Amino acid sequence: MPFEPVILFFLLGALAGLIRSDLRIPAVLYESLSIFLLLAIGLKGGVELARYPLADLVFAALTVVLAGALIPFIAYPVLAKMGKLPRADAASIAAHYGSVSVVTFAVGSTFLAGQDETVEGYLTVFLVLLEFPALMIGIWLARRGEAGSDWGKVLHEVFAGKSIVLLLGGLIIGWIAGSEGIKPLDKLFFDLFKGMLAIFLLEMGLVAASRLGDLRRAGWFLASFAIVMPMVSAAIGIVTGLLLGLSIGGTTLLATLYASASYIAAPAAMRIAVPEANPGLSIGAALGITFPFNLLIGIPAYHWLTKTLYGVFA
Amino acid sequence: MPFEPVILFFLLGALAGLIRSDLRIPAVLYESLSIFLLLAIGLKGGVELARYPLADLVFAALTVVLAGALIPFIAYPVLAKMGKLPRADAASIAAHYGSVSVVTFAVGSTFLAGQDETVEGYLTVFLVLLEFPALMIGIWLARRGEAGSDWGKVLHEVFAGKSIVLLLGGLIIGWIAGSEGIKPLDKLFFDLFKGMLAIFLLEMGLVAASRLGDLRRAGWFLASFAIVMPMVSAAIGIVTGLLLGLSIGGTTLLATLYASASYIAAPAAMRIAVPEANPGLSIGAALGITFPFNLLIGIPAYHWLTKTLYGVFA
Amino acid sequence: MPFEPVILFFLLGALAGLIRSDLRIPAVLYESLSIFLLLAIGLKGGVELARYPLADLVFAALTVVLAGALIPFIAYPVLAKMGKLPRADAASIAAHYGSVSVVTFAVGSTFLAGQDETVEGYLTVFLVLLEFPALMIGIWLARRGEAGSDWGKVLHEVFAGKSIVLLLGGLIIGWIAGSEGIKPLDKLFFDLFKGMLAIFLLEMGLVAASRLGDLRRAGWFLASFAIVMPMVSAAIGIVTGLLLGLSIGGTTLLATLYASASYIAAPAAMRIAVPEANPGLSIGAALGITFPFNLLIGIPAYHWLTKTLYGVFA
Amino acid sequence: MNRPLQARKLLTIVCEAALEKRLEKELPQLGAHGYTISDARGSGAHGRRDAAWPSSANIRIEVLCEQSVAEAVAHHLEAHYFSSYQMVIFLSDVQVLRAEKF
Amino acid sequence: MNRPLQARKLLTIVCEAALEKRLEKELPQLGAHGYTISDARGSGAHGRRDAAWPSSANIRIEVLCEQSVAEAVAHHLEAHYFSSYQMVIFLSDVQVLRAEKF
Amino acid sequence: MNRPLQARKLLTIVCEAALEKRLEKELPQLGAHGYTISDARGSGAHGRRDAAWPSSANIRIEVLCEQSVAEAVAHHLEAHYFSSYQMVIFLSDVQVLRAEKF
Ligand SMILES: Nc1ncnc2c1ncn2[C@@H]1O[C@H](COP(=O)(O)O)[C@@H](O)[C@H]1O
Ligand SMILES: Nc1ncnc2c1ncn2[C@@H]1O[C@H](COP(=O)(O)O)[C@@H](O)[C@H]1O
Ligand SMILES: Nc1ncnc2c1ncn2[C@@H]1O[C@H](COP(=O)(O)O)[C@@H](O)[C@H]1O
Ligand code: NA
Ligand code: NA
Ligand code: NA
Repeated sequence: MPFEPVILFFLLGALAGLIRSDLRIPAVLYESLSIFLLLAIGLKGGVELARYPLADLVFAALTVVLAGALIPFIAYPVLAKMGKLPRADAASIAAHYGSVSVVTFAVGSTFLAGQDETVEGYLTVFLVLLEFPALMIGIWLARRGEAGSDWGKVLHEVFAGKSIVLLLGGLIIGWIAGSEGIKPLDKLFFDLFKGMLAIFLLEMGLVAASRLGDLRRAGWFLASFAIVMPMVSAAIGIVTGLLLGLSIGGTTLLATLYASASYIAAPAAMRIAVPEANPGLSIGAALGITFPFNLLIGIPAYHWLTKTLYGVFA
Repeated sequence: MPFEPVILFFLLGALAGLIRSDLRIPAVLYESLSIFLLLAIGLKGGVELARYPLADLVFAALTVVLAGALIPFIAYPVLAKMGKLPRADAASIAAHYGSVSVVTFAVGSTFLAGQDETVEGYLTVFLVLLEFPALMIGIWLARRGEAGSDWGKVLHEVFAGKSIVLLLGGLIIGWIAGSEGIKPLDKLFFDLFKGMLAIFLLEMGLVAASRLGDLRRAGWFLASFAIVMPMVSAAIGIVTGLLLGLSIGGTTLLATLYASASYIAAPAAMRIAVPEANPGLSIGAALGITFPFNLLIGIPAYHWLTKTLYGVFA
Repeated sequence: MPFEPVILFFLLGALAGLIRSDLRIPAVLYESLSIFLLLAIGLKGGVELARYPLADLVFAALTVVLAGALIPFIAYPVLAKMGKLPRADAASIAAHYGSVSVVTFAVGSTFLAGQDETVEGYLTVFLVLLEFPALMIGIWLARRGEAGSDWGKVLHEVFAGKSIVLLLGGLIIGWIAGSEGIKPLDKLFFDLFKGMLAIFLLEMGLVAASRLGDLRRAGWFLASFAIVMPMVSAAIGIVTGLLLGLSIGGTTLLATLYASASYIAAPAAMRIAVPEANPGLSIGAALGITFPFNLLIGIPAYHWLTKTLYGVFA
Repeated sequence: MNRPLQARKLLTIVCEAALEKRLEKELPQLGAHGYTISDARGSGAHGRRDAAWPSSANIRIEVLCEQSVAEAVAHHLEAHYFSSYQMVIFLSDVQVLRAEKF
Repeated sequence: MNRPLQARKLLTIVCEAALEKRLEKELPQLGAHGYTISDARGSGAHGRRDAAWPSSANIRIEVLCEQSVAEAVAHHLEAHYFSSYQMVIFLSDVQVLRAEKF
Repeated sequence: MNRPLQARKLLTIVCEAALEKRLEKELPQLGAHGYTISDARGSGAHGRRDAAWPSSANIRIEVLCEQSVAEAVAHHLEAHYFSSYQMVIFLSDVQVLRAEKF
């Protein structure tokens, strides 16, 4: 089945939102599920990572971060010049699209597992590494020229942020414990992963539906950006993956990472560091359009493209 | 063992409430568990449903809904004439008893599984279908003769209500995915079902205990009604089940559905649509008496009666 | 691996707290997890208990309670005389150290399972029995000589308290259901136990880190007490276990129980019954020092000591 | 900057959580420019509401507004909800910045 | 309908969540006809209370009542809780409908 | 005991939850001796904030303080947050016991 059942939960949530159902996922359940998902992704990545010599990763990781850093630098001028958005907004949106969405990554992994594609375990490391550079770049884009930006504060905000702490913490615990040591924990963190993701997607559907108003105000330019930008980013991801000699699964997941737009870490960081930016625009685009686009169309498309190119180049 | 351990959790909760323990199930946990249970019941029903040709169901479903619609029409005159309750109260209580309790359904299913009875998978469809007609009937009973009841609002309240959305949404997702496609989700939604139900019942015990005060104020008539009415409804259910040629398990579960009284969807709908009705009366009866009665005595009794009649008629 | 991965979660939480991460475990998740853990420990104990004739337990239980009652009587004079703490504080801290920590018990059980040590199932009964006597003793120590302490209120506070109700309730349900009857519940309560414990420990790490300030104010005497006292208590536990003829696992776990200091039941009870006592001192010592000490050093040490003595005496 | 403080009314409503959706629709229609809601529990003439489950939860709504709006809302609530719902309202005098918002 | 607004007092108590059960019992005994509670966190003379776990949670209680009851409650709390518990109380003037309720 | 009630100001801030950490640091610097925070949702000039997820959650902060501190905080917030954040503040008169605390 090319259709992942977890995606149906997203659609259910979105539909419930659109018909103004009184269904609400309590905020605390949302927070609890996101703690679970971040830890679980970290742990799983850590267990996989234990299989690879770390030294080999350094070059690949560096390449992935540098290639990923292109994204905000492509997005910013498009938003500022073509979209005529104020500097702060263009920079903030660029940061959202340069950073990554953990849930899109999770859905991508799930999709690939359903397609029997194996994925290099260290992709989770890339997930961790890709989260923050774009945030820094976005803040720099917004603030350059101004005196006295407090980078220390910003760095702390990002690195001590919930998602980095849990992903990295999980990664290290998984790496120390290894696939045997983690054993009774896998019943919670691995076996239930997809079910928890399904409930989380139900909530994301509800939230995405409630963001459509913001989006309508944002207009056609931003809506188009929210579809074209992930395709460009995915292309960068596919090229990078092929150059690094990743598998089909690994390349597709890297493309998915690049294509995804952050709607957890980035909004939190931008709200504090670039307060003039309108969060309605960036969250509306990232969550209202790009997230469903990646889920429903993007991921299968990136997979198809990777397979096709793999046949040609690899 | 004819005694289901999940019922012990209800008793534990009720006892904790009676001794005024400081045990509290956080409201958010209650909401999270009810989202889980509704989704899980829907999904399970959907997976089962995939095995039946839908067309065959239409006649059975229609019969079940029509027979079920008798219940509020029996309950209302009893409450209004014999019980001398004001119109709004009689109508509201009739709606509660005409509608169904998802948790009673879940305990019934669990009980029957423990008795090695198979149940037709489409009973979940009946659960969905039986939830709302009685609410409409109750509102009509309370409002008939009045000008300008806003039925559009009421219909939206019920159909966009949390329980219909999650049950129906789960049903459709389960139906699309099928028993293979649902695979990694079953670890959360099916394997953990009974444990989650146990914790939910612990909370229902606590809430039921806190409702006994309301009940004492309601008096003997309502207390008797809360025991006799489910028996009458169960009898209707057994006859309907036998006529439709359901299995012993299916007939018992249909009887349980009819006998159960809603204390989630009905209170929410009645509070908005029939505000003059005293919610203490309806919830006190449904949750303080009928719910424990069904759990402890009703369900095994309906099963025994069905088995006995089955020997005679089928 | 002598290192339990669940302990890494505690360290992760503590680290996150120290670097002032914005990671927060919602209070409701904390409460939900503690309900889960208490119930699960009770259920597991109850299932195990079904294997033992209850009569045999009475003598052992009595001994364990009496030996345990020594602890607050040792702690109090040390705190009051050597530590020069006010009477209320000395009594309250003595109560905390005389009572037990459910989570330390859970980590101890997990550790022993990892070491392939079997543990007598009725240790859970001891856990229940050891929770409250020290609280009574502490209140008596604080109040003796005063007129009209309201013991009825205090007894109710403790026995109707959440932890006794859930532990004892679980114990009885597990005992009635037995290992077969509990069957589908084990997927939630037993299989996921360690994962849930891991998330709980993450939170305890966060809370412990936030308590370090309190501790710094408390000074060296209390910090030393928080390390020496558990060692003394563990020694009493090992002697008692050996005298009662418990296995190595059982003796280690009894020592762990004695060594553990309550930071759930005791703070709640003391806040109401001995309000003049500064909760910062007792919670800071119990959670900030003794809890991590037992997790990281104590439990393996008590195990090693028990094994060594077992070779000599048994 | 340093705009002057101006007088407005603060209307606080404590009522059953079941009314949230409805009041969110009606308040703006009655002239309120905004509101703030938080969860609550409590006790009153109709007994204790412990928020242990949705049927027994309260909410607490605050509306900053002009005297006339406060009175309109109060009288609307009195007419439509006082008899059938558990509800308490009270008004107080407050000072605000940017008074044009309210 | 359109009953007049009448003056009453609003007493607000912010304190440790551990006191909830006890205050729920004492307030009616002191003459309060009702109260509203919500969860809170905060900071004061005794340091920060972040509500991360039960021991560090606060609650916020509001009591609408007559001046005399407000004073009775305030002085009861002062006598019994101020020295050993983290607690802050304040009074304000409010106007209510159905003043006989309070 | 039976200390007299004294007048103070109550400053209430309703704003985006994202500001909590920052305001917790700044309030004491501006002279506040304490504060109380609770979770909220709401609606205002910038639309509805339903607290369904962290980005749309509000908080409600109360500060009991002297007039001068209340004004200092209000003007600090006005200068630093009003233009870019969703925030509403209001002041009211209250009476406290132990006025030296605030
Ligand atoms: N005197 C009071 N002071 C504060 N809150 C009150 C008071 N009376 C009632 N309430 C609140 O209003 C709700 C409904 O009140 P009632 O309709 O009197 O039962 C209660 O659940 C309380 O939350
Ligand atoms: N100045 C203040 N303004 C508002 N709330 C306060 C203030 N001082 C204390 N509180 C609240 O009262 C609780 C106890 O205060 P305290 O006893 O001063 O530590 C704190 O945790 C705060 O929630
Ligand atoms: N008139 C009002 N009364 C009460 N609360 C308000 C009002 N206006 C705004 N708020 C609160 O302040 C938040 C931010 O307001 P705003 O910046 O106007 O969107 C809203 O989400 C509400 O919680
Ligand atoms: Na990206
Ligand atoms: Na029924
Ligand atoms: Na101990």
